Amino acid sequence: MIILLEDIIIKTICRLLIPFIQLFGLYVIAHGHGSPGGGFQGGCILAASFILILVAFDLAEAKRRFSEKMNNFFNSFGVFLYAWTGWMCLLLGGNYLDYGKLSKILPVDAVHARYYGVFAVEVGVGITVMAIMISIFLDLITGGKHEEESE
Amino acid sequence: MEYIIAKYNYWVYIVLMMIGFYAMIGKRNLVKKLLGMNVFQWAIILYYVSIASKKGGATIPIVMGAHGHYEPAQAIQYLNPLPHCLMLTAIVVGVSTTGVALALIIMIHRRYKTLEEDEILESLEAFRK
Amino acid sequence: MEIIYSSRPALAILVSLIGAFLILLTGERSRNLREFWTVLASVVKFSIVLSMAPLILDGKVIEYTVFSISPGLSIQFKVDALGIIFGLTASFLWIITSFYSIGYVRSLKEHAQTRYFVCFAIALSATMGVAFSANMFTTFLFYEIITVCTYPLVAHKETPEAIRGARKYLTYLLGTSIAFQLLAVFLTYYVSGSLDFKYDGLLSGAVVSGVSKTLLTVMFILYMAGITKAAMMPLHSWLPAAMVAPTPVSALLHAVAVVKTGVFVVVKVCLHIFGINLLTQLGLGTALAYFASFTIIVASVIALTQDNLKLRLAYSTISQLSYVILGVALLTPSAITGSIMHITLHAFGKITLFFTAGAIYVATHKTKVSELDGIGRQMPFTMGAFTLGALSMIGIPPLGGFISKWYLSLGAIEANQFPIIIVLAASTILNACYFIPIVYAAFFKEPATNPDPHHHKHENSHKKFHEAPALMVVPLVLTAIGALILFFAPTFFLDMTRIALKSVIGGN
Amino acid sequence: MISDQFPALIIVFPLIIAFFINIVGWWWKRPCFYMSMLALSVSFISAVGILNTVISKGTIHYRLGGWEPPWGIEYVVDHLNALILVIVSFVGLVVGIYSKKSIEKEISEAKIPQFYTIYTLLVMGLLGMTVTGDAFNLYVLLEIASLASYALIALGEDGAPLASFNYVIMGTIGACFYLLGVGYLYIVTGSLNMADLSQLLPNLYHSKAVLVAFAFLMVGVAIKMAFFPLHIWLPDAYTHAPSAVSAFVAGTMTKVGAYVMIRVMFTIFKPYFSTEMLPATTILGWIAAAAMIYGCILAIAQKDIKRMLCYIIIAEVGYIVMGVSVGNRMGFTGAVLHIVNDAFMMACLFLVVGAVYYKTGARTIGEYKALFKKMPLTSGSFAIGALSVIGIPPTCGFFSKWYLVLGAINAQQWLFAAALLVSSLLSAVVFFRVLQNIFFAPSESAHGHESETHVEIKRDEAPASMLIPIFITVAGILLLGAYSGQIISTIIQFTVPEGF
Repeated sequence: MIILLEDIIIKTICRLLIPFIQLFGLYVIAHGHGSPGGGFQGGCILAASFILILVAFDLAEAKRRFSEKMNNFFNSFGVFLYAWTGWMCLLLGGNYLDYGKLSKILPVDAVHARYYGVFAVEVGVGITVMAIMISIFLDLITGGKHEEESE
Repeated sequence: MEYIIAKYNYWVYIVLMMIGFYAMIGKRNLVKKLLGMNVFQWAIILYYVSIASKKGGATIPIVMGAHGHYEPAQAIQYLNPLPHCLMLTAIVVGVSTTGVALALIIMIHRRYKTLEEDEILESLEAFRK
Repeated sequence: MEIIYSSRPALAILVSLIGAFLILLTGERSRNLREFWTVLASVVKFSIVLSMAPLILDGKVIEYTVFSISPGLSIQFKVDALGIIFGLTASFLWIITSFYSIGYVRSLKEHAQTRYFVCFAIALSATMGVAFSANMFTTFLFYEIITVCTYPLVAHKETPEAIRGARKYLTYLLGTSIAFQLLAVFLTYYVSGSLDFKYDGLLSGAVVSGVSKTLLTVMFILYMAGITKAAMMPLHSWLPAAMVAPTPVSALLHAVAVVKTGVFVVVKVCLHIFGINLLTQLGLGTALAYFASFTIIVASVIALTQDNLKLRLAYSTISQLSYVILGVALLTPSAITGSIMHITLHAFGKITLFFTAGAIYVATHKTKVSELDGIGRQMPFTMGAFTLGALSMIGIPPLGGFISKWYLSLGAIEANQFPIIIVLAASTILNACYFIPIVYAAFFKEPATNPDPHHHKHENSHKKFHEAPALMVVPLVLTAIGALILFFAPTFFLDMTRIALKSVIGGN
Repeated sequence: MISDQFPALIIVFPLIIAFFINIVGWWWKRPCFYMSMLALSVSFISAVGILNTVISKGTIHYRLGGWEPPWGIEYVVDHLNALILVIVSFVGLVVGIYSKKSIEKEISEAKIPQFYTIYTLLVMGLLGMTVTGDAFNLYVLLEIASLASYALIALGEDGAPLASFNYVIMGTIGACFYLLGVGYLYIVTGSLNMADLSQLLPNLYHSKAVLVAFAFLMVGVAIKMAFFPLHIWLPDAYTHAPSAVSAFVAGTMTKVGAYVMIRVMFTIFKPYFSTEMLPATTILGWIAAAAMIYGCILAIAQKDIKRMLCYIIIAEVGYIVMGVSVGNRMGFTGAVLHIVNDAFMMACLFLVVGAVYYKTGARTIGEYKALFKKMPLTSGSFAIGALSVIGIPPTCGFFSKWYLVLGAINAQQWLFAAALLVSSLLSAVVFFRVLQNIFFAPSESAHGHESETHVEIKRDEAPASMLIPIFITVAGILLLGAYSGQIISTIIQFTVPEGF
């Protein structure tokens, strides 16, 4: 059972903190290929911000901000983004995930194309990790019942 | 003794692994089994990470300097990044496994109202009869 | 030896498979059409087999490879004299049995007739497959198919007793063939790298090329233990157990197709896998001969004690099958002639006997020997045929059985095996002991006025003349006459046997 | 050329579609099945294309992202995995078609999109395990496949979650052991690429770390492939899974496990390490012999048909391992052929059992009485599958046994040959018990047909979408038997490792 903490301090602090956590998450994702970090870590941080909302407020509020369907869409969409980046390389005549080939459609040379390719993949990973973490958390706290309720 | 201390990372991981293994085999409570499984997995992850380490203040491999002028790091200065990358994947796998296992535990609890394996088996037997 | 490549052997096998398919399609919707397919398939099959006979008589061999699975492992047919003798016998008797079966199942209103006819047709296909196979692999394949598709026939009645019998049948046949025969086949392949039947024996060069004699002996024992269809003691008890089957099944399958497949494979293994020379060298022939002799005598003695007519016939079959094995085991030309002839001659005699047993059951519902008093007056044709069949079994001229016994005795003399001659004589006497009393009782004893209330609904069985339906009586009379004809005109079969023999012994 | 991309396509396409199914399924449930089948068809076509290329041009190397092998992940497809790719994707497709009706009945409608998502992922994971040439990548794909199978098995009836949980525990131990083994190999060589490893390892064969690595790898794989005595998770898990799931996992998962074992023993390590330096193959051979007998004996003891088949799988895994362990050409050929054959045999039997369950709800041998009258086609298919498991000639099971026994005889391992034959006999006992019930219902009255009043049993066959997959597997059993010679001469003989 979720214990609802009706505490103004916690709510306010969370409200203040969450944008920064999310920004940090995005930063980690965006710089994952040049420094420590990346999609996994960034995704986890983003998910943590959402979980914080859930802990500080309640399930209904959390769902209002980020609906179950949306979450489900994102968890597939991230993988889709990843796979599709690889797929583009394949369509452009390279091997799967051969980002260098992306230079054919991007206005940059092969080295930078690789850079952006990795970035796209990291974004995909980040989205998926976030969505999956959230959905694991949601499933566990509700015992998997929330989907059935929402229908 | 020297031998043990020199390879202490191995000992740690083996001890952890055995603790996990014991919990998985010996405990009858499903959640305890799951915890054992986690300890087991993390022991291996620890082991992987430990083999990547180096003496002498080596650090994470970062392309030195800001954007614009690259100064490649020397091999001696950084840790082997590959095991870390591998473990990143292994952690994800571990999390997913834990997630699936927890979901299963919830299902089991919903159906049998208990998480003790013996009691579940009993009620299964009773159901068959 | 001239080799002709022709698909006729494959066609002969295919014909009854197609027949089985058509029977299945027709099903219970139109019984007449279904039975028509059975008869048609059997006639066509016989004509195909017959059409090959002249070629074989000219000393040619027909070969056909269906496909090869790997080198030395192929489904291949080779029709030679030995195969055609068996093939002709089985396919000819199938025609007769088809008519008989129709009469039998219709008068007893059997259930699951479609399954019955389908399995029958498949069994015959597989029998042809064994007869015409060119290597041990093909033989084994069809051997197993026979086992599997006759299993429903044995269990046909679906009573607990029938199921038990069928289970025993399957356990013995399938179990031994997987455990022993298959192992022997593997070893053969391991030793020689091939499984093709060769006239001088596939393994004839094995000893020279350094294969240990122990291994060869073990292989031979495995083969003999594995080919349980030949019903050699002590692995014979499936045959009496299988007598729960409907009589036509017992008749064709357990007088012709199944058991004859067994002895046929034994003959093939002895002559074409091991070869006469090797068997002589290893001294296995004599050992097998004594084993067979033991079976002959013991089975005959057991037959004496059986009151159930079909069981008595079954034990008689066990003993007669060992004649064939005995002949081959003696390894002399005359003995082999006798044994090959006996495959055909015994088939005619024994099928007649089984047919009569079925006819008696259909007409009077009697199954016991002790109930047959005076039945000869009631069913003169049936019992007449029975007499002919019994005399043929005993080996009294002018009936076919005499010829094979004659050659067997000659062979025993050639081989200087005096004890074997005594065995043959003793078994003849025993045969007489268990058949003649039936004939005597049937014709000369007064029918017991049966107060048993169980029989009151068969009151008509006390009528003066009450034969089984014509569809049953005609076939059994035909086979009896066949046994008679074979004595007077054995030329065709003798010629065939000589060709078969020449190919085996001709070399030396 | 798109054909050059087949090794990537075979995995990536189902991967993308799987998540697409998940998105679409949220709003619209009907097309999920068709999308899944589309993905699996593309995989199957790619697999056939790969096999074709491999046969004509030899081994394919595919570098993901264009990185050079020791650093990047490389997909290597030779004759062995090309064959297994075709089998896995084919069985996946066939069972997928079958699953439409059976799943609709067995799980709640809301879960159907998720089912197809996970099913597609499962097939993709198994294909990935087969296609990859990288030891760590194999671990990841192994876990993808395993996670998918945990989830699918848990969808089953009562008892499934617990069975699945135990499978999670056992499966994780197996995967972790595999991971540890890879870790040790990485320490001593610094490489994860299988081809690279096999180049680097021979100089290190006497290192204890390598021995430990080998042991961990073998134990890990043995758990995943349910090799006796590490099989305990299998009977529970496969028995309680939904019919379609058990048909697919029974047909392919243990087989892919066996494939991984072959890779570990003969690609990562050189054959002489596995066969001569260590007594590994001898030990494996003995355990395999025990597995064959044990599996069949326990199968005899079962009343539940699905459970009975599960024990048969354990015996079949024993066959494969034995073929590998005798260490000669014949035995290895038999093992690979048996991987192929067994995939079809097991799929066929489980599909039949599922169809019967769908129509009648029958699960135990006793309930199969007189099934033939009700479902003649299904029963006939069961008979053919059973005959193939026993090893009766025209079916494919005979031919793999043929090579296995010859392999054992060639290696002078008479006891292995004997164990094989005994296990065939025992499986004959197992199946004829069922067949007898299917074809003849022993009537209670002793008088048999005369006094019997037949209770007319109506013919009531399974729907066509279930029957056709069953027929396809039956046809597969017969055709694999007929063409086993061609399969061996064009494909399997090239899979035999050098030195055999």
